[in-house]
Amino acid sequence: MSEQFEPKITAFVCNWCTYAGADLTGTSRIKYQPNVRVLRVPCTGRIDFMLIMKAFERGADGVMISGCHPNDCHYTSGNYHARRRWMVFRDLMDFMGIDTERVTFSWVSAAEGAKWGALVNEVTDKIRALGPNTEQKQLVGLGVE
Amino acid sequence: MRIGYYPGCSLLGSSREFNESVKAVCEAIGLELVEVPDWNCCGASSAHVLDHELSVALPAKILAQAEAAGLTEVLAPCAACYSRLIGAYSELEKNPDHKTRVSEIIEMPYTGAVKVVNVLEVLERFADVIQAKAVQPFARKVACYYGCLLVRPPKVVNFDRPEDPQVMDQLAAKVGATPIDWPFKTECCGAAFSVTRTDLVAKLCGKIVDSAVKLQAEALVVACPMCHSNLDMRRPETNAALGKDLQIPVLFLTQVIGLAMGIEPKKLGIQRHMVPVAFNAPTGAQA
Amino acid sequence: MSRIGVFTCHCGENIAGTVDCPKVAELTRQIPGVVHSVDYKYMCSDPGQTLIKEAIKEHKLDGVVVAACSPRMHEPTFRKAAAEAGVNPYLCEMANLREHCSWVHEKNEATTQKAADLVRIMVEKVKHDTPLTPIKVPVTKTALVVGGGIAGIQTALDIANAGHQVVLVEKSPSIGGHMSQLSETFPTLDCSQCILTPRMVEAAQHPNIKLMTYSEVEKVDGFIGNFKVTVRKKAKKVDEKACTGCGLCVTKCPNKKIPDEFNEGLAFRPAIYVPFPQAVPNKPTIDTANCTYFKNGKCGVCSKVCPTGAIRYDQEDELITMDIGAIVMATGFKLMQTDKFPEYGYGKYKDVIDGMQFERLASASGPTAGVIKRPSDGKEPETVVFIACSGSRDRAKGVPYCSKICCMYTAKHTMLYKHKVHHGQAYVFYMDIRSAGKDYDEFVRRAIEEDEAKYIRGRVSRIYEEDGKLIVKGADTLMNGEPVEIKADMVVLATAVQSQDRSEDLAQTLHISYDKYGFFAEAHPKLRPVETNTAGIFLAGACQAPRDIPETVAQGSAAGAKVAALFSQDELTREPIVAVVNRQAPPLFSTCTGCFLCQTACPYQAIEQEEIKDRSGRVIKTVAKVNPGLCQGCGTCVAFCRTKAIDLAGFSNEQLFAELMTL
Amino acid sequence: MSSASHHAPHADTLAARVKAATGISLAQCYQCGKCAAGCPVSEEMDLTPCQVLRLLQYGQDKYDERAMRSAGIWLCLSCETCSTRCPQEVEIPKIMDVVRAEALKRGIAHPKSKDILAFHRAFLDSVEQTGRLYEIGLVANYKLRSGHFLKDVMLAPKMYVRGKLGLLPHMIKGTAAVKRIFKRTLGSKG
Amino acid sequence: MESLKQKAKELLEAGEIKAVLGYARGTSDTRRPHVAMSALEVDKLVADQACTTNLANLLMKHEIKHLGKLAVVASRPSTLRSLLQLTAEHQVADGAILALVPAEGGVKQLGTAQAFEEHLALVPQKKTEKDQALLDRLKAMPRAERFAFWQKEFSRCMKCYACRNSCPMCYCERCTMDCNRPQWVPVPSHAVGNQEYHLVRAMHLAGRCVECGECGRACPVGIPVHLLTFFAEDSVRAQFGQGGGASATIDNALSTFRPDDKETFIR
Repeated sequence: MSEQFEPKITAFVCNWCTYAGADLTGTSRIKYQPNVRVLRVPCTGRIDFMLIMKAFERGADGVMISGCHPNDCHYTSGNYHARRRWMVFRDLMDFMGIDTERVTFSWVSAAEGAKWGALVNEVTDKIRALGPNTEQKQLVGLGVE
Repeated sequence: MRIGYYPGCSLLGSSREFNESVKAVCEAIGLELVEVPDWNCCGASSAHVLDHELSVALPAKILAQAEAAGLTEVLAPCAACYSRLIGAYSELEKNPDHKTRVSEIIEMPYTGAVKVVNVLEVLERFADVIQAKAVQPFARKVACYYGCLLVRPPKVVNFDRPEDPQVMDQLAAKVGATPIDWPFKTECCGAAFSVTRTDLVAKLCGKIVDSAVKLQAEALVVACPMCHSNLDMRRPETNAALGKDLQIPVLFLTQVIGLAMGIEPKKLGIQRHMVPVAFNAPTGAQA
Repeated sequence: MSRIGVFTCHCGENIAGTVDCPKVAELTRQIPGVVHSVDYKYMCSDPGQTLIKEAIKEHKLDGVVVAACSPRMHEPTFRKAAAEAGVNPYLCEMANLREHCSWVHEKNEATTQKAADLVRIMVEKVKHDTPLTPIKVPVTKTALVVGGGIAGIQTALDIANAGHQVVLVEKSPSIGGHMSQLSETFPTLDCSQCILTPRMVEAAQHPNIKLMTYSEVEKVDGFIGNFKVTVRKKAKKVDEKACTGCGLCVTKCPNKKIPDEFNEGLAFRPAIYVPFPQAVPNKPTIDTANCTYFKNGKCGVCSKVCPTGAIRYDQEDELITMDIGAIVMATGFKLMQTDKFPEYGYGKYKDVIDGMQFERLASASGPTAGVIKRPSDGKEPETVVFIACSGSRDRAKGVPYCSKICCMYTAKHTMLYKHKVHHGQAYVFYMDIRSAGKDYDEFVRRAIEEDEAKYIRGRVSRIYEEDGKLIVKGADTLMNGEPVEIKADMVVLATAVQSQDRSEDLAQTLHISYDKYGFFAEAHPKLRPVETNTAGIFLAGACQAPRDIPETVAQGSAAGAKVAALFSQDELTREPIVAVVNRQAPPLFSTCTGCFLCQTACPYQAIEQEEIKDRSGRVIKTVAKVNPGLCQGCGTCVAFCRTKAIDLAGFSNEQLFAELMTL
Repeated sequence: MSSASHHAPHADTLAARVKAATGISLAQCYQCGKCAAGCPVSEEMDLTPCQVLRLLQYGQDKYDERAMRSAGIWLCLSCETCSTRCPQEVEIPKIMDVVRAEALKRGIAHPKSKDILAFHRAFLDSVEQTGRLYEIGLVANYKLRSGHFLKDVMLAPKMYVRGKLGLLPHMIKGTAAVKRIFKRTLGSKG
Repeated sequence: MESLKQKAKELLEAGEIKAVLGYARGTSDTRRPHVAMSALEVDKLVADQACTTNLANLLMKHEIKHLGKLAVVASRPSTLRSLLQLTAEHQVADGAILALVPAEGGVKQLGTAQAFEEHLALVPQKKTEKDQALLDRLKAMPRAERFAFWQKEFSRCMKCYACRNSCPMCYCERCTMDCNRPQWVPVPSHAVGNQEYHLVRAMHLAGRCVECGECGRACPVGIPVHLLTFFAEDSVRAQFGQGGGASATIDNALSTFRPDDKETFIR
């Protein structure tokens, strides 16, 4: 690879807070790196842990998950349920040796446009530094071919 | 029944009548006191002024000794000792990781297996026995004075109610006394300032003694050696501050109970008080 | 194979400035299933929308992706356009090329590639979109208002005046609530009863209002527009129809020593009683817990004296079930009792009273006929100490919040006191004076400047009795915390406003949320202040948080308007983004295993149990079922379900999966 | 990683030391004055408890110093009346302990603290030497440290007559261990 | 053993139950599940140290469900824990299944979830030393090494689903693994599918696993799959204070929450 490695980042964000927050990043014309692809879901509670694994399977080098801050959920408690799920899932990923550094969980509100921009940049830089997600990509290579 | 016993320094010295009367009453109600082996001072009101860690380590050592002796509960009659012991216990329960550090300091394992109880708590368990054995009712109007350390801070001691406590009053009533409803049950007497700021102690004790007398109490009843020495030994200074000559005696609750049970006054250390225990009208109990 | 059209918008220079829009159109044209892909300067403009509509017809499109701004901006616009051209609106999706791409990235190839990717994602989503129809639910145009205080009365009147039926349920024998107990009201000092009683009568006589006093909500099922509510009508032991309200029974009842709730224990009432002279309905109720007849079977005086034979000792509670379209909670508050204050004597000093007791002392209809007399010996108090923030803003007492009304009513109390006891002196211990509101601060200043109330900034540490006086020990923090001791004749604690007893139970009955203090929770603290998270249930007054009368009335009217708006339609239309539990052919019936762990995960109690029975009626399997009336479409259950038996329309597993597979 | 560090008080203020030693945040105090109102000795204090807390809330050296130099902090009896009634659950006596310890460490404790300190030092000396309090030893030591030689001379004979004064100290077996406790705690901090 | 047979016969004779699900002698020293519906069949029952299978797994099978009211021999605490968890998940009605617990000098008959809970309070569940040692070793490994460990283990997995089929909590009629719209987990037993399968299994059991270890014992190629669910259970218990199989009435840790749940990683 002669070119600089450009990471592929998949983001799952809730409609009411982070998606709106990312809209605000745009309206505020705050620039960030273009590596991220955002998938919109109604609520973080909707995010099946398997979606994270599927993103890796599709070659994502990093995954971002973001929703409303605790107490701000549009659906009152979807994010609380999501948080519990992630608390266990992240432990389990780590126990199976899957690199949790590549998954970033965050709360970004509809007012935190700047936070979203900064976070995407930070994550992109971090994943770029970590390099391609070879471990997971090799699994796919082994399996699909 | 048996229970661990931590008399503390004052009970061997200036407040030995408290020790005597606790032992006499416990014997009478069938509670065996097992003294914590080779106990040390709890640090009283001095250690915490100079060093917080020391103020936890000294009580922890005592509790660790008790634990090593297989005790699960320790009675600390002195309210000051009780306060230091339960304070250290509660702090270490709140921060279990401090237990390791404290064990290192005291050179023996501290696990928190030993609970600390005060004398009112223990006597309350025997309230019915006490009532049954009160053959010579202490038929006097009494002002029960709890002081600070038995009820505060409420989250640590978790005993009785923090204002206007009741347990001592109930126990006194069980042996025939009439406790008065008065507002100074938990006002501070000046505690450790007995020696250094006697003037202040005299002023604070003045309010307490004056109120009790005004409400026609015939005796003050206490469960703390510090309160006792301030209210009893500092009476000359107190009277001077008040400009009065109040001779209301100050008894330990265990002495009141002991007298009502017919235990010999001498065995209860009644003769050791500075303000003589004497009453105007004759009653069932004499001193 | 789908026939999808992609419409890429330049948004003037907003998108086209950084994204090569023609190239996006070209790239996306190659996606399998895309049969048409164009770019245009302003898609949202009339010509832009026409362009889409014509393309739909011309190319027989069955799906549309508009690559433009945020769907949060124009999704409704384009979905409407698609619908007008005959495509189900839920088959139209937007790719966010502006906020998520052109505005946040530099102009280069990567940005254009990203734009194409965003379109690809949405094309795959559209491929798995299913036509959805908005959910329609009928509306029963009868409202239930719970609580007959000023909040409930106002709400009921507003709804009734809009032409709808209202059932007003009140747990005590009369409507009127706390407001009926007040003497005068701030900041005008007008008599509370004078302004309230006409409203009470109006509510009672309104043809659209059905009054149910001495009644409580027992059970609530169903959902917005379609609640089934069971109300327990407690037995008053008096036949309301036969009773003329002559009051003979009340005067003849021999058992007259029962503490009077209306007078806050400062007076007594008989066992058969009307709470207060202006009560509505003005007919008596027997307090069976204190009635001699009910205690030992003897007496029966009321029955003997009743000229119309209206006493019914054998009357039982009735359970009445009704169909309700909307519910307004207006259950009010309670005051913290004085026995919750160890440092102020645990309630043992008779002359340490709470604010409501002072209202009764000051009320012309109160036990002292409006003369200020202290409860212990009936003497006129010459020094009265008022303590604000008694229990409020006090985390140690479990109430860290501000009770909001105390600053104002304490100022009012000092004025009422001074107006009645001219030589008296009022002291107020306070921490801050919170008097925001029309004419409010002027009112407080009047209390201080004209009626000479002495305000001391500090809390009171202790109250005790000595020589017949109450010794109040406070401090003045404006004088370096100097201790202040006042010998008072009476002390009035402005005790904390708290949620009603058992408000949590009631909230659970209604499936609405409540905060940790037991106040009912609004759906959004700013934008949906009178709605709850359960559609069709609204809030009015102090059951939500401490409120004064003007706010309570405003909120009651707001809730009434919400209900009227709801009742203005015969059917409700709801977004069809709801969860569904699958159904399959026997013997599986559904992949749902019936573990019901989804039930606790659902924030809306929308998941019900459905029994699948065979022909003989035997239950074969119990599976989950989502009530589309209650589901709000968050999808928490979907992610939770192990067998993927639940899916969310509009954000289905297949859709998300397909979106991911484009990356 | 965490955002908590943004709000940590400035490192070397007294408030920060209080926080580190006791976990109590000075920001909790909203200056209602209930502590001063109930304190049995606040009338004697140059700074009432709420004022001490107010000074600490600033987080500025000159106010920290004013608190440490006050005489009032030496009058606190640790009777816990304030903390029992504090609506914000601030454990004021624990704060007082920290302020006093800092004042001593910096050598700016109020001159009036001398006697009180002498007593506490004498008390702890006794415990360090014998494991328990030796009351006569304590009084003698206090008199030496404070210079109040005639204080309470009339009391001792009365106490002796009533059997309240033990003439010999009680030595415990674990004296060495107790000495080491002192060394590890008090000793390590100078 | 005799008292177990005695009890079983009594219950059958009294008509309280229709069958006893217990153990009988298998080939060589093994024990196999055994359904006894008559006195004759009861005589074949065995109760000894070799009876280790968690019979709760069989309770969810159609063939057994249809027998009517059952008594199950709970030779290990995990069987009772399974019953509690199944009750919590509405799969078994409280009181519908009796548990016969071989105890010193007889047999204990437990009929309700409350009785199960009370009994379990006396016999705390503990991991075997071997399992604990391997868990500790894995936790101490650098992450990449742990990844390699599991990938090596999973490389032997042939997706026979023995772990799933032996699990008392894997009672779903249609497993996610068999879900093909969308095909969440690839069917072939290749690396990515294997990793995902085991992750899904562990996540689905988090907060529900009763730690019987049947899955690990069932694996024909010796992958320590049970450590995955054990670990998940430890994580749930450590973070939320409640785990699977402890109660029939407490809501599942992962379908509930507390507003003050503490994590350290969310930005």
